[in-house]
Amino acid sequence: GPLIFAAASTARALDAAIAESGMDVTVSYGASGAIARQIEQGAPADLFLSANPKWMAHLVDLGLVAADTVEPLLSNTLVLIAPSGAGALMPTAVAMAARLEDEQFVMADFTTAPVGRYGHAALTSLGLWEAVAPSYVPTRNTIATVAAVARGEAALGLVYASDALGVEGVEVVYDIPPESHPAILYLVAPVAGATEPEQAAALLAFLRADAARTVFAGFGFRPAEGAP
Amino acid sequence: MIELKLEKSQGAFTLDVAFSLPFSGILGLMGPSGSGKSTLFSCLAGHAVPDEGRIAVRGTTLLDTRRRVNLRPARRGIGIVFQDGLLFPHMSVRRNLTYGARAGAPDLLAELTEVLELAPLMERRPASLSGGERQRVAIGRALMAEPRLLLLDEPLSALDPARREEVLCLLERVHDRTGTPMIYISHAPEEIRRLAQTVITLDRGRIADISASPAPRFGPRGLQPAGGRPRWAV
Amino acid sequence: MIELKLEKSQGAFTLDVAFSLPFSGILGLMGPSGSGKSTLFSCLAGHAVPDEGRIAVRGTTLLDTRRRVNLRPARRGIGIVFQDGLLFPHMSVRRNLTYGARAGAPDLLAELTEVLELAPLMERRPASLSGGERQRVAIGRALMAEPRLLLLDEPLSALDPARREEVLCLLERVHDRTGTPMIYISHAPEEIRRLAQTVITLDRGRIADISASPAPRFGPRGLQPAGGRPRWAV
Amino acid sequence: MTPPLGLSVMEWQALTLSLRSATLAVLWSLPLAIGLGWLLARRRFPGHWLLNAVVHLPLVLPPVVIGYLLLVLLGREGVIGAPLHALFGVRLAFSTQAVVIACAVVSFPLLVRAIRQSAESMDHRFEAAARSLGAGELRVFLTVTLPLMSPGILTGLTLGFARAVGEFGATITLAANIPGKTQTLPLALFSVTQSPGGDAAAARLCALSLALAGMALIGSELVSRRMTWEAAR
Amino acid sequence: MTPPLGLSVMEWQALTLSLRSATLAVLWSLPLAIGLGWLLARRRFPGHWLLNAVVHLPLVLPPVVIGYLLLVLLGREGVIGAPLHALFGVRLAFSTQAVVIACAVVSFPLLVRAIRQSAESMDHRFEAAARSLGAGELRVFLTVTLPLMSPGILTGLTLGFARAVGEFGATITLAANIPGKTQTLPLALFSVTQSPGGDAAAARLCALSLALAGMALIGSELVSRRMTWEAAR
Ligand SMILES: Nc1ncnc2c1ncn2[C@@H]1O[C@H](COP(=O)(O)OP(=O)(O)OP(=O)(O)O)[C@@H](O)[C@H]1O
Ligand SMILES: Nc1ncnc2c1ncn2[C@@H]1O[C@H](COP(=O)(O)OP(=O)(O)OP(=O)(O)O)[C@@H](O)[C@H]1O
Ligand code: MOO
Ligand SMILES: [Mg+2]
Ligand SMILES: [Mg+2]
Repeated sequence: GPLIFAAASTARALDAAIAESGMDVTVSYGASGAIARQIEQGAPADLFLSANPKWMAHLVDLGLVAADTVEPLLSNTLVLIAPSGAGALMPTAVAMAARLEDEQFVMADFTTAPVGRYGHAALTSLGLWEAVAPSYVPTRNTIATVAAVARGEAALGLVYASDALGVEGVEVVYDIPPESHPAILYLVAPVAGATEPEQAAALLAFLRADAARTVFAGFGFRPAEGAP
Repeated sequence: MIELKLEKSQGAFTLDVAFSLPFSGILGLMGPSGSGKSTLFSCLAGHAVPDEGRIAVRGTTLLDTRRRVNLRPARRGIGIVFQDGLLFPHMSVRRNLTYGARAGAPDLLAELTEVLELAPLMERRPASLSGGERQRVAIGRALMAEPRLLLLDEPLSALDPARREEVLCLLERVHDRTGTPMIYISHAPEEIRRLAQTVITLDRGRIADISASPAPRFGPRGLQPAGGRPRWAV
Repeated sequence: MIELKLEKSQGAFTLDVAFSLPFSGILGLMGPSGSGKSTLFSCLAGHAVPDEGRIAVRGTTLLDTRRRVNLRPARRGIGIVFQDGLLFPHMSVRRNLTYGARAGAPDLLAELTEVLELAPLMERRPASLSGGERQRVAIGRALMAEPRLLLLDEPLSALDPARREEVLCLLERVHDRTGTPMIYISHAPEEIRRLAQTVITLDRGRIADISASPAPRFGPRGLQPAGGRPRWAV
Repeated sequence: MTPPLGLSVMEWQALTLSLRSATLAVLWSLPLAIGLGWLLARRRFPGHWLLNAVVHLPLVLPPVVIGYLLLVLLGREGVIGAPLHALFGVRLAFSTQAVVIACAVVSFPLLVRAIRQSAESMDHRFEAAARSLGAGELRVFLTVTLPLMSPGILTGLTLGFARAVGEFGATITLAANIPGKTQTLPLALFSVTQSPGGDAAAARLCALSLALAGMALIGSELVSRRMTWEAAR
Repeated sequence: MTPPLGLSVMEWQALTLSLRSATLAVLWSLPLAIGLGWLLARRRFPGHWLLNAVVHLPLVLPPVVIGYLLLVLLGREGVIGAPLHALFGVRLAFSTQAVVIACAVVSFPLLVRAIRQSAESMDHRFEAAARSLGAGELRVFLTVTLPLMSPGILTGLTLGFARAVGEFGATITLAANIPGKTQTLPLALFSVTQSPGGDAAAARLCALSLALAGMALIGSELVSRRMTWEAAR
């Protein structure tokens, strides 16, 4: 079957969708940057699913992905999470600062991770960044963010909605309005030199279809705006 | 008094000795190769534990397997000059010598340095010493600790006759001055005759003879004991 | 002919010897502790390289520092019985003995086993041997390799008199049978007198005497050479 | 065919791949490690410090960086990868062999160091004794040097194997995380922890890693106890 | 104040933090490593194999997993972290101390193994000799055992330091990637590689890591050459 290189944050949903399809597919998960570099070095991928448009653009620049085949597959939203039982949060600078007094705010490093960049943009446009900045601890990725909140190391964390869904020990205390940051798009495209392009195309068609969308929605993803 | 009763098996070899002798003077220990002399020393010094036995020196019980007494080697006050020297390789000769020195015995160091001709070797490392030089340092090191009882395992075998003579004199002198009892292993009957007041001869792990002078030269197959436990056994 | 001319410095010690003697029989080597006997052996065997010198045995140049000849130890065919045995700790006594054996010499093993009384030790590891047992195996190991020239560094010092006598006989027998020349270090003048046709006496790195029997007992400070190079120097 | 021990197919594949790769990794690098360990311990030569530094390189750099450097070297356009591909059609990166290579490289310094340490602590007069018995250099090495170094070699193998079993960063970079092909136990562990609620599966994979390395540890203890001559020396 | 050597502030901070953490990590764990190395080498006791396995644990598990387990242990609600926080108000996770802890844990098996190896290869009759000279157990240990083990201790320190300099996964998990506080060289390296085109900065950070470890390696070679008694034995 075809080999997909996919952003790690989609693992749970993508595995479920593939199971739904009944197709014989192998998926290699990793950080978008890591798998993009592997494709650059000749990894035998048939499809590339990136959480970060920058890395898709990188492969397009290298000629490994045809620009006109790139399409948005999924989108995501951001949420603020807190340890379970912490109670709802007023999205004001004062309330945030109060909750973070002597506490930590965790979010993936906004200088490196896409989720951090989106989160930084959102908090800035909402006028909340100043309130959280003194307590900010940059983590490696959303997994580490969730773990820190679940373990009570941090009073607040910012992750994708899909990361927080159904996780023990954390609760969503605020849904960040999608308008406050650039759209979060998961781009997908066939890779040049694929060994099984037909099957890859068939899988892609399935992933676009409603059956798969239902599965994705169950894991907190939304269909990408502008997707067919 | 030194009372000793031991049983120890190593592979096919069994050491089984018992004696009770006055604690003074120099005791010679002879016997063919492999007869158990070094093993007896290990048990005395506490480096090996016998399967069964009792060792008491001057009323102090060092070991009693039945009463589960086993004094630590450092507490036994038993010095030992090893068959192969065993100088500390990371220390100079001087530090080897003073390692076990009691406080306030600078005279002893000076005396030993002179008699054993160690002055030119003082700052050297053991690795650069010749076989005989190493053995001289080992003797000096053991004497510096002024032990209650000194065990010497063929201490002179690597020495030339002239130094051998000198060290024999030194041992006699140390003994006269300090009264330190010694047990002395040697294959040279003339050394034993010269030093020891009493001589124990071992053969295949058993006492073959205890007398005032070396047993008649043991034959190629070792001594055949006269059968029956001699009267001096404990 | 064995021709030898060496200079080697180690710290404050300098070995400076030269002689030229017939290559046959047993050569005794005596001298006080630290006089350079073991160092001379190391140079002969090729384990140490002299600062300057030439060694030729039966017309074969083993070493010539000026012509940059330095035959590898394995090529010299010189066996050596070390002062401290140096048995291979990971091999049984049997494998130690046969390590250097030439093909087709089973008789030799049997003979040596008997004379050195090694039969009960054959399957043991060196660590469990007594001092004397170890030395007997070391002698056997060197003889098994049937060397062109055999160096013995105080081989008997750890043996009891009975075995010492036997090994002396064995060495004589081996020498008679194979004609293997030997150089023999010992502190015991009686051994040297018994075995050696020629005796070299070293003192502080220099040859003090070459003669047919051991030099008069060297004094505490070693021999004072008579001044001037003796006529037998090369 | 269902895997034994109640494991899932993915877990079983990861287990066998880890076992195979770690074993091959240490065995393949062993001869070179013995050579280098011996050389670094016993010879002084002009480039000594540099060689020593190069050997330690994989220890100092984060595994992901090592993986990336290996990818640059062995990839399709790499200095070594390009000719290999052109001449033999071999593609190392993202293959099962890439896993072995990644494991071998990261565990290499541990092998060399342990072997070097034993070569340093052994008494080389034993080798002199063997030479005086007429043994040539090769025989001396095989029958004396090597056996006397064997406790160090065993330690090196054990350490290297354990490190190889735990190897993650270089593997995922050089070989990618392809189930059934390059997904070793740590990579499978990574995959299950990438989604919330994978804790039970993660714990099981952890336990498998530990069991694998634990068996190697116990095995090496048993072997080392049979080297009794060492303790009794 | 601009950093020396033409480094950026971030690089300089990462360099000093790496140096400090790796040094503290190996020095803090040294006493325990010496004790365990000695114990594993010289004593046989019922839990021997288990202790040995536990010591090797950080080698077998991927660093990220170790970081996670440490977070569970040392975090505010962890078995160790909770009382620490309650009693002293100490918070270890995401602090500079967390970096030291992460480095210490991952390099620990390397320290112990090297020390154990030297304790195994030393002739313990030297200790018997010291005892017969009247030295108590402590004095024997300090003046005989320890010096004779010192080549192994040095090897362990070198290996452990190098490993600590390269430590990434456990650090970023337990201590996070906070510039100037917990961002060591490998974490800074990771940061710059997260966007396309950071190659020059990455190369400079690699070089800094190598320079740091290289200095430690050369230093240890110099020290070990002064332990001449070992080679001459
Ligand atoms: N590395 C070294 N540095 C300084 N001196 C050394 C070194 N190695 C050996 N020596 C000295 O060289 C001299 C000769 O040593 P050698 O072992 O040859 O003596 P020997 O005649 O065999 O003595 P013995 O009968 O005691 O074995 C000794 O005085 C020794 O101290
Ligand atoms: N681990 C062991 N296994 C089997 N036999 C052993 C072991 N250790 C020692 N022996 C045997 O115990 C006997 C006594 O050894 P010991 O060292 O006491 O002899 P010794 O009288 O000192 O001899 P030497 O004069 O040769 O030094 C020897 O026959 C030796 O082979
Ligand atoms: O899925 Mo990502 O690239 O780890 O944010
Ligand atoms: Mg003995
Ligand atoms: Mg000598």
